[in-house]
Amino acid sequence: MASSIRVRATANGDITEVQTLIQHPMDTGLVKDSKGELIPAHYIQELKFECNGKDVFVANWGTAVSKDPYVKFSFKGGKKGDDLKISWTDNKGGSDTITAKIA
Amino acid sequence: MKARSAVLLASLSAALVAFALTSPRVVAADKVDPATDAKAFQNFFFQKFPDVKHEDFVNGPYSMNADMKRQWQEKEEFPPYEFALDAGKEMFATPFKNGKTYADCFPNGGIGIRQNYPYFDTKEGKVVTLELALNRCREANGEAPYSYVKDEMASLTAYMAFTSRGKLMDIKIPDDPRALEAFENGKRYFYTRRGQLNFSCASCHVQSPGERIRAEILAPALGILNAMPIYRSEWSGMGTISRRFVTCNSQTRAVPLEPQADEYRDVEYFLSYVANGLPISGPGARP
Amino acid sequence: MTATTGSHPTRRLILQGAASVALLGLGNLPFAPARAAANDKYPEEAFKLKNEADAIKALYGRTAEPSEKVKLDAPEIAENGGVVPISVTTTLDKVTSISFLVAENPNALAASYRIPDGTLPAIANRLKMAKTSNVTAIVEADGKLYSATKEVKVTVGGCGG
Amino acid sequence: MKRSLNLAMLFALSFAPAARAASEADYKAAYAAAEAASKEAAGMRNQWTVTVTALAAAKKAGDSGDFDRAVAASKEAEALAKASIFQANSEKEAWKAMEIR
Repeated sequence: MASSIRVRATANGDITEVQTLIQHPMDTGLVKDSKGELIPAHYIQELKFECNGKDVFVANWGTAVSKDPYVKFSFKGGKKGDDLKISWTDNKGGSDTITAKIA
Repeated sequence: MKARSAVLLASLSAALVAFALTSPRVVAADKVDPATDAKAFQNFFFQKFPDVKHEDFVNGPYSMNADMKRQWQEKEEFPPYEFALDAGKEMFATPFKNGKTYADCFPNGGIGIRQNYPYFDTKEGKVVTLELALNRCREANGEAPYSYVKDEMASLTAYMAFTSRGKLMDIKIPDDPRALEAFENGKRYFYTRRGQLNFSCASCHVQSPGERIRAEILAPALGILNAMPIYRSEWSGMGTISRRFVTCNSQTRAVPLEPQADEYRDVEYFLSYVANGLPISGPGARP
Repeated sequence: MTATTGSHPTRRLILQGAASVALLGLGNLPFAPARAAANDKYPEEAFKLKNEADAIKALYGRTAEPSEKVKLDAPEIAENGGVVPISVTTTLDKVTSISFLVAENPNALAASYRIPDGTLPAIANRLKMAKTSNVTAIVEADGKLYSATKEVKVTVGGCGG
Repeated sequence: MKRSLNLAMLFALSFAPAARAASEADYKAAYAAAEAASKEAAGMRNQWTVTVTALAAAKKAGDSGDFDRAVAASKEAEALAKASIFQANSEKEAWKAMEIR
């Protein structure tokens, strides 16, 4: 199965811009399905970005983050070809991780 | 009860006749002339929205409202249909059990051809849409057809649309009376009021594009299918042309026809033909 | 989740102790710097709180003051409550944390980000909004809290079924 | 918009309050009439969703023996079906008025 994480990391000069889109339902636990039962909460709680062995960004998410969540940020200290490790864990213990190259 | 409704119907039809007489264009030229219709259709929108660039019409509501356009451009940086696109690309390349793939069913291997769909099949004497052709390809290769309103069909059409992005819509109407009839039938469907709300497609997409229907901005009818299939935030999922037609019907409280019914195929033929010359921008993201 | 609490029982107890002290409203006591930066553990409590002010207090232990230096970008009318593009940038320096709150949501705190040094204080994300509400961005810079707020209108679309 | 006002007036006027308690026979007759009209509307491929729900409500009420409500719902379904038939017929020509030329 292709990874649930799509990432675009582009470095220009010392600043690397990172965009990520993650395939995840991000269910709030407040929505009913067609049969009228509550769909249990199922959402990513923590999303971590590491580059050159250092955390460059940590996201703590609640149930108000959109389905197939997206986040964009930039950081200094990365350069073309560096590895960017991205990993997330959700409230059901699910997780995924990939390592992308900075373009 | 009987007498009262008879009187009522009589008064109503009288009002209707009066209305028909007063409307200026009561005499309809019976000869079907798609080229003139398309020119008139496009000019209507170009004049109604002079400062909207012609190719922008394919961006639907975002061509009508700056605040919405900004939200759209932010989404387009990393669009929500990205997953459907990747899935579609993978499915397109995955061979059927008999070893063939979709590429064997389509001209040019199915790449960059979306702008020629739907086309009129002179053998069958009917309009064939991209979604129909995909399912026929599956059935011809011993595979079960996909639902017209679910994700698999949306992913496939998303990928095929993506390979045609920027190409201009190029729908042909052969010199065949049945093709002209299909075009006319599509046009009739487009302008016919239906459902308890008594709306036609034109009530919203011709009379009031750019205006709001509750939170949503109405898209202009010109180029409205160029961005298909679309990821709709409202559905938080992909929508094929079939799904859009079916949901639009039920919103006006009309019972939808079965997906890929003749009327739907014809109205898609009409809407695509009058958008000839405008770029394909699918897959699209919409509210 | 459970694995981490198992291995650091003492740390968890301290946190619970600190949290309960905060909730007792002894806010005016200068808090130990340990609470200054949003710690690296998932702020479970803050995400459970309904009210915005409580969530900010639970997360940072103090209140924020509005500042021109925090630029919050959010639509006037959300095209759809499920996908509202919201972003923030700031000219403040030594930023250590940024959070987004939607006052009228069932739980006010939507997202909270830790900004290690070297990371620019600018974030774009897409949030869900239950209904028309004030959206607030909180920036923690050099131990102090700054905020910016904007109202975003949200309604249902379509012409009804 | 004037046209849809006429239509709304038509279907609003056609509710007939049942005077005495309806019997099963009344329900059967009313339901049959409603069903026929609904089939005709469907045959013209111009059925309304509200007709279908009213018909279902009539059947449910009828099955549970509440014939008053069943007859009222059948009447409503019939009126809605008739309105959709009228709409389909009038639109055969009326659509041209809105056509862009």
